[in-house]
Amino acid sequence: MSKIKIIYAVTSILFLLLLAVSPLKEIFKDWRNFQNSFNSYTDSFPFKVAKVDNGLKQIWNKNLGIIDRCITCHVGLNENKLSNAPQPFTSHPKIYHDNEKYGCTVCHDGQGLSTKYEDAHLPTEFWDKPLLPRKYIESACYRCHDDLSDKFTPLHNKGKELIEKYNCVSCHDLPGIPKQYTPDLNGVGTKIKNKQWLIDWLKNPSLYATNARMPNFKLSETEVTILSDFLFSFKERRNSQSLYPLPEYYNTLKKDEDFIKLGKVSFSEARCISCHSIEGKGGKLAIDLIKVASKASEKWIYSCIKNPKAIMPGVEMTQFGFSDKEAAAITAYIESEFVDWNINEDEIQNIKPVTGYYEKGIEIYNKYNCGGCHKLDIKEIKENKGPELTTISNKKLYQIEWGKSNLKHSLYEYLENKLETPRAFGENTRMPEYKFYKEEITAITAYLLAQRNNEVPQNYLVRKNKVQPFKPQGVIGKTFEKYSCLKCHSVNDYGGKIAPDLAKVGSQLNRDWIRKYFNIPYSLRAIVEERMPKLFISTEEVEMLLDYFESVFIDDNLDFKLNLTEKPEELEKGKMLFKEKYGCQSCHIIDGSGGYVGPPLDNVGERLKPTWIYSWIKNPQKYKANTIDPKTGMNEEDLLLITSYLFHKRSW
Amino acid sequence: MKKIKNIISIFGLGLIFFIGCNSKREKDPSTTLRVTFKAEVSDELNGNTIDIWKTLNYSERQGKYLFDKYCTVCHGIKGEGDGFNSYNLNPKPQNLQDSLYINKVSDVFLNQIISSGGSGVNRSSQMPYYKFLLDETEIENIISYIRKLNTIQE
Amino acid sequence: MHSKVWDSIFRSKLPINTNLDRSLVIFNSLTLHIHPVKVREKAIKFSYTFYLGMISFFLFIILIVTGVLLMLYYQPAIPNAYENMKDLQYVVSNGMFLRNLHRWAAHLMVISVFLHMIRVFYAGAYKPPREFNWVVGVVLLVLTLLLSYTGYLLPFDQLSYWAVTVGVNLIQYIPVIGEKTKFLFLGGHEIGEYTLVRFYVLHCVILPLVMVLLIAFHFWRIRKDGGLH
Amino acid sequence: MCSYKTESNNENKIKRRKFLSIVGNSATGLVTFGALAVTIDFLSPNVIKERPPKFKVGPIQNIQPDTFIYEPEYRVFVVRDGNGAFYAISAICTHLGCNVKWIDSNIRNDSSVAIACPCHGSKFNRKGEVIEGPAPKGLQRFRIKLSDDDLIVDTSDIVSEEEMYLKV
Repeated sequence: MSKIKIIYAVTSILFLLLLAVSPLKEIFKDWRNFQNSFNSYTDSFPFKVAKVDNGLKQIWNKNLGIIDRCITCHVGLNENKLSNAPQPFTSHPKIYHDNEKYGCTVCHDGQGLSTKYEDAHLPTEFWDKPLLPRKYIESACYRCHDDLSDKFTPLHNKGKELIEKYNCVSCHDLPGIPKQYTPDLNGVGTKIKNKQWLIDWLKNPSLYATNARMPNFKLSETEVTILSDFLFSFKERRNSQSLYPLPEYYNTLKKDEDFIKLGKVSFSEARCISCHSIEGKGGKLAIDLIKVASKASEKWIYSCIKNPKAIMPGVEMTQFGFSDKEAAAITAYIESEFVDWNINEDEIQNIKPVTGYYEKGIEIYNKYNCGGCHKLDIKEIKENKGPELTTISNKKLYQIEWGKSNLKHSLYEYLENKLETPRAFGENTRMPEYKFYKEEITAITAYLLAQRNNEVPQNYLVRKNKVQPFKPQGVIGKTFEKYSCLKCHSVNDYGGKIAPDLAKVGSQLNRDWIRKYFNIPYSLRAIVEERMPKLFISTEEVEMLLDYFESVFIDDNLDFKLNLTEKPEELEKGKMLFKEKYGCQSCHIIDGSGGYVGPPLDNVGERLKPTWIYSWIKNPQKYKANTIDPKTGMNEEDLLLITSYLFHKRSW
Repeated sequence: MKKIKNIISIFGLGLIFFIGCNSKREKDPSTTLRVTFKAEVSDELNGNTIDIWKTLNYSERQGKYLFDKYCTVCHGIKGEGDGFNSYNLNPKPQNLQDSLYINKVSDVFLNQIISSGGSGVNRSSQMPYYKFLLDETEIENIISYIRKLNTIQE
Repeated sequence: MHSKVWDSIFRSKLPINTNLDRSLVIFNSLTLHIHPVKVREKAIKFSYTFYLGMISFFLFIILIVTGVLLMLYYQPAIPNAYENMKDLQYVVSNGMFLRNLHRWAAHLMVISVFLHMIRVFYAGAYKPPREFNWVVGVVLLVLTLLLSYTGYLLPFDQLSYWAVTVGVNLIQYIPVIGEKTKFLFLGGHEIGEYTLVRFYVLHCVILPLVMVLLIAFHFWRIRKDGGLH
Repeated sequence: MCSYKTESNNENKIKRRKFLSIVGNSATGLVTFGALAVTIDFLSPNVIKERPPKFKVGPIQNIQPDTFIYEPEYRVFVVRDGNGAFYAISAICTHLGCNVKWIDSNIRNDSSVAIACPCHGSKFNRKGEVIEGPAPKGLQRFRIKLSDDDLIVDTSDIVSEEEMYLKV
């Protein structure tokens, strides 16, 4: 019997101990520690900080479905004085949203329900969304907003640009990203001069040109040989459109120095390097021309200069109004300058094609989805896209193919590594290697993390008006397309970002000045590399465009009368205001001295209409949202004086 | 004694069973895939080498954005007063990395010179004023970044 | 001690001196009358049954008590169910303790019921006249497993979701009625709000009720079939 | 448990047995009480999904003198009287909890009827004092505070008439 008593006593005490564990654990929880140390920490301050009353705290937003207990430990969140306190007591930097209203996990992710450090911040086994690193916080803005300026999300916007640039949409579905121009490969056999170039290019495009957009597909030796044989066999152009024949005198003149000089002059007059670079110097819109003569045939280069849109459908290159002779001269100039001297042509022409290269070529072409970028008009080409990225940020970790990798923590780590070493996740991954810089990877990841389904209620969404595409009809439309105006210029934000917006150009610029400018374009700002090319445009076309500008690209708000003065002493006053009071000269050149930031104003009265000068000075940001010209807030009198002063700066 | 042995053996068996059921999936410590970046080059996009996410806090980052946009044309990317436009200016723009200068001036003064321009504090009027373009918080952010300028560069 | 109230609750008079008094105590008590008045010491030896049935029953009681308490913090709705689990884990005092108690008791009950069955099998206690109680016991084992299984969905996390997906797809393979049964279980074609409510009702109402009734019957049969003699 | 053995005569053994049962019983008792305490602790929630008792009304310019605004979610009138002082009164009738209505837009006069209950006809003046009807006492008054230009009403802090004003 005594034994039973012993068992009874021992088990009941064991039970007692067991029961005591849980309340003890309750008492020694982390958050209690934090709150107590916060209270003792704030005692040491010279200023008064409200103490926290012990207990769990949470932000609850029913509409957003948010329960965030972060404020249980982050107690000093809204106490402005604590901006330099250590975590978790630091105050939140000033932002546009009230954290008591929106909670924390809306932007920061993490497990808001948790009151334990590890579970709340770090990736755990059952929580897919650990705390977003600070650098990716921008992507959270896009849960409610759909379009934010560089001021708010610079990294995300940079990522978007990169994704556009590298044409990711040819393999991955992504909304709102336009497809970039990539050459189609019909008739590539007539374009490429020698096979060795093709082989080198396929092996690693960035070896040929450092800014090549084509990634490295890491093809094997045999694959490269097969593919180059396959591509080289396409001698037929699409729609049996053949290249322009070179003029007869070309062959005799092509070594002639004067002829080459003419080509060089035309080449620099047309400002080819606004878009093309030469050994990395120049524009970034088009390919580097440094070894182009060893790559493309003379006939092809000549045709390309004469009418690029005919032989490369969809290309954004301007169709210059060169005469045949000028085009041929430029060809000769290119042939004499831009040659790869290292290439040995004799070696390669003797290699025999691999047997069965056509079928195998199609197979490789389809495997790597070459057709996503490069069109090839044979029916065997199939679309073979990669996974769509429209809602990549919603992906659960178990939905991701991790391959043999041992990273299983979070989506952003996956994306970073995928972008860096795309083939690391499994044997069958096809994604090519881009060799992004670290910052580029961060930017692209930030953009991808913003790609998600709408999870917030409708009334939380902030939607911007979409940019209306500008597509004029008829002759104007054709002219705009011929000269690819919208590659650089934009109209109401639709189009390129390099050159000024044209939407109000009729109210802004004088007709005569524009006419002159078409003839001899120059850069208004001396430091800008990408300047307007000379289009060799005909007078009729110029007049037609000018008529169009004056009737359509007009702002009625700029149509008002100004009481400009012509008295010399008042103009002198305006000059003083301009130079002394408002310091305009630190950015603008006038009378031969001044800064390079803004355009020179020496002949500004010739260039700009007075109402535009007046309105621009009044509020520059109204006419160009991201200009750094500071709004001066000057009074009406000063405004008129300065406008008068500037308006009289003209040679006629 | 036999009973106790029985109990222990049953208990032990049960324990083994449970341990078998509950063995946690093995977790590798984060020996990630990350290979070192081949091109450990300077930040081509921003033109500087600092990791802004580690060295700057929120308001300093905001300040950096504004500084890069509005101030660098004259004051230079690193704030050394060597922006491309500085060569056209006389007197030259202030070197903001000059610790003697920057430690001497107060936040209030910096705020004044940014918001009211050079003429507002009896200095060269070549420094334009930004009180109509930037709001108070933005100017504060710029100041906090300027304060950080000489510490983040080697 | 001898008040009217005492006597109305405990029918047997105190002090208990004679064997008759002792037997009356046993007879008049709901819980004790399961046992016979007199048993041989050998029949209740630990090594004879290992008290496995009793342990299972005791675990079942723990499960009911903790289960009822957990129900107070649980809503069978889709975003809420998981959040409630997290609440138990992070903000409810002793929530994790009770939840773990419930979970471990459930695991242990499955084991003890299973061991109990093995014990009965090796002792040959399923032989006539106890064959029907064996059948009841097997049904109880199945019910125990079902309770475990239905409880698995309630946290509504990834583990439970896929466990139930797999389990319900097993049902599909029953000929003729498989499809229909699956539909009834899920209350739809895939796991959703209705599935959760259905599993909740099964776990908290239907199965425990059946279990209690069968356990009572099981105990009564032990006496009738001549256990503990 | 149910078997009976003849008792041993060894007194030490009895003592030890007694001690053991005292230990066992007291531990069991503690367990029972402890379990009860744990259960009660478990049953009282630490966080509640309720709206917080305080709410922001907005900057003081939003309310002109001699006007009021009604906060439907909290059922509170925030009033600014002719002197420019703010106060907050509940819109819950003290009779049976209906929503009272502000019937007179002209609220300058302290003694006139300003608020009425549509359910049983109770009437209150603009300070919330009962003038007529079944309501047993005046409407509840809440403390109103000013922090960073924002008016904040704390519905958990019920104050007397003297304390209810916030003078700006």
